[in-house]
Amino acid sequence: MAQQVQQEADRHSPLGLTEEDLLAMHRTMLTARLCDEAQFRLNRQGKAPFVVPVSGHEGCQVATAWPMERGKDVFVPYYRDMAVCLVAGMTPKDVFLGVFGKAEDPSSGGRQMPAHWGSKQLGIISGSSPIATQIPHASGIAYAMKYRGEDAIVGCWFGDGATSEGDWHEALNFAGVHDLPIVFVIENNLYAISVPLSKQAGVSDLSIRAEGYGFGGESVDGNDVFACYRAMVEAVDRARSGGGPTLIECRTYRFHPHTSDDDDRTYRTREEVEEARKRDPILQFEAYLQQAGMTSEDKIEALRAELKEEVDRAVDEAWNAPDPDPETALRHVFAEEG
Amino acid sequence: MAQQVQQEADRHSPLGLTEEDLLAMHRTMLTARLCDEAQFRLNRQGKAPFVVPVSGHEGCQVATAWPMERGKDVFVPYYRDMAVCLVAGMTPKDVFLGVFGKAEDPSSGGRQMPAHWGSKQLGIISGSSPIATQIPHASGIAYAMKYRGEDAIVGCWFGDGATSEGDWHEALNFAGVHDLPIVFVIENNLYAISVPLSKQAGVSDLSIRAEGYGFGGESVDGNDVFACYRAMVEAVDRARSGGGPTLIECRTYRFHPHTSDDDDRTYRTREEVEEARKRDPILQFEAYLQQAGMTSEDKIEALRAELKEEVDRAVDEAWNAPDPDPETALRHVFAEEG
Amino acid sequence: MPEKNLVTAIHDTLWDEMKADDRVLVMGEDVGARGGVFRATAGFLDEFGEDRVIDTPLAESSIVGLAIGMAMHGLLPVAEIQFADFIHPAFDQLVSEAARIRYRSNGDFDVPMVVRAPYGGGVHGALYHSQSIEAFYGHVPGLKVITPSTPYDAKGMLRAAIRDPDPVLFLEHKKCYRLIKGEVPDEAYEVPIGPADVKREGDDLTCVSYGLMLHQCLEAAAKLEEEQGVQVEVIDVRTIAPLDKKTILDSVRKTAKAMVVYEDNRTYGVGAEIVATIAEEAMFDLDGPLVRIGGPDIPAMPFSTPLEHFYMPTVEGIHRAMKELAEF
Amino acid sequence: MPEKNLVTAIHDTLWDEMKADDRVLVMGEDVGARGGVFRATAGFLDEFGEDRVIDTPLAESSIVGLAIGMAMHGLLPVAEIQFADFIHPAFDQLVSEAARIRYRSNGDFDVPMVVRAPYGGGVHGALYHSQSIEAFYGHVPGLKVITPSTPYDAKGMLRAAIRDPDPVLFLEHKKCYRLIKGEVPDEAYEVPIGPADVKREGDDLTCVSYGLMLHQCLEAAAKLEEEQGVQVEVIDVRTIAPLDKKTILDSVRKTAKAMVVYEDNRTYGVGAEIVATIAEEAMFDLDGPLVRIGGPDIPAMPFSTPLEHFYMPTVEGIHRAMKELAEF
Ligand SMILES: Cc1ncc(C[n+]2csc(CCOP(=O)(O)OP(=O)(O)O)c2C)c(N)n1
Ligand SMILES: Cc1ncc(C[n+]2csc(CCOP(=O)(O)OP(=O)(O)O)c2C)c(N)n1
Ligand SMILES: [Mg+2]
Ligand SMILES: [Mg+2]
Repeated sequence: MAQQVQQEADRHSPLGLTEEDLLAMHRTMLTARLCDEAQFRLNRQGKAPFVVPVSGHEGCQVATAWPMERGKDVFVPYYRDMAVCLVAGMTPKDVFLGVFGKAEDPSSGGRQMPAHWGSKQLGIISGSSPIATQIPHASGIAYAMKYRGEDAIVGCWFGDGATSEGDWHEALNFAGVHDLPIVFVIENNLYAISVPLSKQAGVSDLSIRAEGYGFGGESVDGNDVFACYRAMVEAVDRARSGGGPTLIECRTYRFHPHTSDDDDRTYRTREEVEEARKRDPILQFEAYLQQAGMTSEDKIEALRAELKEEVDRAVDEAWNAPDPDPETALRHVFAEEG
Repeated sequence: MAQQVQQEADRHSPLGLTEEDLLAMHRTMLTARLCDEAQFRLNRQGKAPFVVPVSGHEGCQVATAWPMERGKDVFVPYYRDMAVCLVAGMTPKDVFLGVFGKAEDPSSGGRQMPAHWGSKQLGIISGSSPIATQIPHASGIAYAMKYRGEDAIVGCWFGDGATSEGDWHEALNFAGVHDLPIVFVIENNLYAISVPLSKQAGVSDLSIRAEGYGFGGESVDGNDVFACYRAMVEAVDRARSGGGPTLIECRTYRFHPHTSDDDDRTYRTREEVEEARKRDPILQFEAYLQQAGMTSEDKIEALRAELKEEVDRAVDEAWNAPDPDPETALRHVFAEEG
Repeated sequence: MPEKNLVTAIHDTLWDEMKADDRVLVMGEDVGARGGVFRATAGFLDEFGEDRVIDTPLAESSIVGLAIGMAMHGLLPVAEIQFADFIHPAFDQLVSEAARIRYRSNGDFDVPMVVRAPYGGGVHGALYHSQSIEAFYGHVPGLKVITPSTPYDAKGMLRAAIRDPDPVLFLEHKKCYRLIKGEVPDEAYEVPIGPADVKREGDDLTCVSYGLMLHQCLEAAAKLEEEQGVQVEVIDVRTIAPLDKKTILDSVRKTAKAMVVYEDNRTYGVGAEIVATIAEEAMFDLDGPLVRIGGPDIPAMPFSTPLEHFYMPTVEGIHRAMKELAEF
Repeated sequence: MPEKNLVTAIHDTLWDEMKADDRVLVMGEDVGARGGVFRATAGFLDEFGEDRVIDTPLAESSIVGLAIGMAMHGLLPVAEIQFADFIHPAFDQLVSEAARIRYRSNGDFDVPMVVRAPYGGGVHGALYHSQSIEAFYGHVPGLKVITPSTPYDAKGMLRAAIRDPDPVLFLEHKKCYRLIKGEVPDEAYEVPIGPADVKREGDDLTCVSYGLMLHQCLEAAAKLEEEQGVQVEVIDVRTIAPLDKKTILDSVRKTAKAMVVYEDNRTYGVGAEIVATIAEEAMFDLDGPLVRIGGPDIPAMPFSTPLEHFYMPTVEGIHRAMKELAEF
């Protein structure tokens, strides 16, 4: 019942979000979801040897990336963050250039696995596979922003697993000492591959660790776009106005296996996954849009069709793009002369 | 005034400490203090190239080491912990065999710097110079105790500086996940060499970090033997009875430079040091003993004289002990046959 | 005798060791319900329980650090690092701690621990799932570093490693996991840590290798014998540290020609020590140049197929080099 | 020209670079009020302020990781690791991150960072304040590793390192800090990263070294020339990676005799690559054995004086080896 009432209440205007904003957010989430479906299809067809799914995380990713100012703020995502990178300016074609390891892949020119995002132009810091190594970089960038007197901030995303690494602790500790303009976002999907949260931490609420670093932390429903957006807006304002870091924990779920190499049946029951799918952030967001009269079943269907076509076109273009020239493997070990 | 009252109140009986216990604790603290004075004397004489002082930490060290059961529990100290190791069973002669790097040095046979404690027989785990590396070992040992069903526990000591290292976080996190029988003791003397706490952490109360790992933490006056002892006894009982880890922060101060190589005038005012010396844990403890009629000025003087003689004898014996044979440098890289 | 692939041999040996001695336990990321991402501990959780099959938090430094503590308190931990590329956060625990505890305590303490790590490329693993790490750890006195490349050796050396009183870094080439099959006796046996192994005898030239490259060298050697009757002696280093110089030098003195092949970045790699050792101790026995084939000096293997192929030394390349050296 | 010792040359160069460019900052443990435990940043805090002289928490992985972030956002950080022995927790940040960011981003990002670390023994520093670490990092493509051994080179190479668009590991032998003095011009100049340097010319034999050992080799060479007029060419490698093979090979081809001297553990050390390179490319120009002198393969230098002396290669030992090789 409360659920109902809350659903019907206007949750976006108080947050300064317009109908246009909501539709744009919806479009981005749906694009990520469709890219995911496409990449798994390609994987089954043997065209994509390795894919990293995003499904289930689109809500918290789009919501927490949205308040960042493109062209000014810096994104430090991890491999799961396809939707964060779409918000930052990557296109479906960029995604699939990475999936196919093509020369024009903006992240790495086909050198890294898919979903190892990076683009100087878009302000997305190049990421690697080792978990949590990007977090000290994020704090370092935030320090540089403060040092240079920029009014920019850093958004840094990672999974629950990353919170166990020493680098996570060291990076948050430094951010706390220097009140850096940064927001740390945990996409807590309850597992590090197969390891459940109960074996990763002695607490269920990871955001309380922020206290130990001298700044604020908050845990929100990661499938509730408005809750994630509200927390992020507050954190971004705090960071930008000199209020220091914030740690946001978005509780969400990964619908697919960890990657195309994983078999999640070994560690999650189908029931658990089905239960989680009922809380699909996209479905919840669509329900809100419909209740608010901003869209309808038909419009959503039409949008899906439009985006699917766009994604299919991106897949084709990426597939037909040239592979890297083998000799280029020797390039960029060090800066090139001139 | 409250101070006064508290001083006069009986603080030891409620803790189950007898007069005998208190005198033994006092003797140990004083022994450490005198070893410290002696090693600095030797350093000035050019007989001890490098020494690591303990002065100022004797109170919290003796108090937190005392509740451990020798021959059963395991000590995982750091270099500052001379008094912890005296409680564990090291002798002044052992201390100076290390100071002079002699073959009979029980910790390392002269291989490590002084104050790099270790003795399998005494249950003191061999320590190294790198800060915080011993903390995961301590959690591993605690896991092994639980695994083997021992009723032993681990005591693990380190400075405030160690809390910044990734290993610290990882070790406490694991201890929290598995409710290990271990007590973590921070000897917070407000500096990591010259770096003040304010530049090490965004919080002044390091013990609150325990919450983020799912166990209890407490900060106590590290110069108040009874406060430290009380906290440790509770923590040890908790650990032994399956209640899991505890993080205890003892707020104390280092009276001397970091080591004989350091010059603390570059980062601490003499006034600050003098202020701290007024809270000397040994003087406070002696005041209590006197008020409780357990000792007197004269007795303390006599004890000092007796211990000084004992320490001088230890210095002589250690000085006259043989150096390691150069060739032995090749030994113990791997296990030796037979 | 049953035929098994490399990873099955490792799985079964671990299983037997766990059965035989409850001081042995496995720990690492996803070793429990998931049975390890390469299935090396599949079924262990059900058989041995949570206490002996520890799914650790995602924190390599502590995985090694915890294992050190366990090893110092009566257990025989076998820690799995999910990919060798991710062992780097544990570098300090391995170098400053595991490798030095015996030495720094003057023999008082020991660390009977095994750290397993799948390494190597050719599996489309890109920059961070393809690395070779043996050169870093081979240079650390106090650590034993081994790289069995056949199911038979894997079983015998894993058993030896678990029983070894010193820390052993047990490297498993992940491309060999399912590619390399061989007969593995059911009964327990040890293959000692230390001795290199002549995997193929020959009088014409000595080829020293290990890991995946060993198998490529064997293939190239077989091809060359067929084609021209050239007999290449192929030595499997097997133990990177401490290095068995004698087996290598004896062979080189016999054949008077030597080449070394490895997958890791060439410069400052394991092959450098082997070539240097031959040059110092057997130069005057040689009647041909010393040949070294290694991976290019780029950070690691890229993802895209053409780039990855560019990195990996090939059977053809090795064969060509053998031919040239034989004809020298 | 003023004469300075090595650490003063480093201090003054850092000072000049901080003055000239406010993108440059120093960070590390005790670099502030304490001015660094070796005083390399003495007076910096007062002159440049807290923002540019950062006393970091005691956490090496983040010291390097933060510097990487700063370098990717327009700054030129110079991070100090208090002792090279304590750089190990940062191994992952240096190897997986600093060394790979340019490569993995296909040239899009760069990391113009310098990491300074005092290394080496002979200072009574025992197991954990004496280590050499160049072999670990020399093997990492994407990292530049340099070890200037004279005040002149230190100034010129530090300036070059700060201006280098790639990450540079700047190793300072702590025994040389005050022991080694030399003339240092006041004006700014660069000594390029890459080229090795012939520190003493000679036609009879080539001796390749770096760090403290370089100075011992120079001393032994001078002694040998006095005694017997033998002319040893002493080469200072100076840049460990990327290694300047040409200067070494040219010299060896000229003298036809070569030895390599280094302080680090011998096996799999930097000397192995140098000996291997000479063996591969100049073996037929040699008329003498290839000689390698390195530290023993024990974890590190013990504390007690007799044990420490046992570890360190000596001028006498080097002199004897030179003499034997010359007479071969
Ligand atoms: C340092 C390191 N150790 C192990 C791995 C292997 N690995 C890749 S992803 C992953 C789990 C990460 O879980 P989490 O941080 O929760 O992110 P999620 O995948 O759940 O979004 C592991 C163990 C790695 N990439 N890096
Ligand atoms: C990993 C590592 N980094 C740096 C050092 C150098 N160092 C030795 S002691 C010390 C400060 C330690 O401070 P704290 O932990 O507070 O202990 P305290 O000396 O104050 O008792 C530092 C930086 C080290 N030994 N290990
Ligand atoms: Mg997760
Ligand atoms: Mg301190």
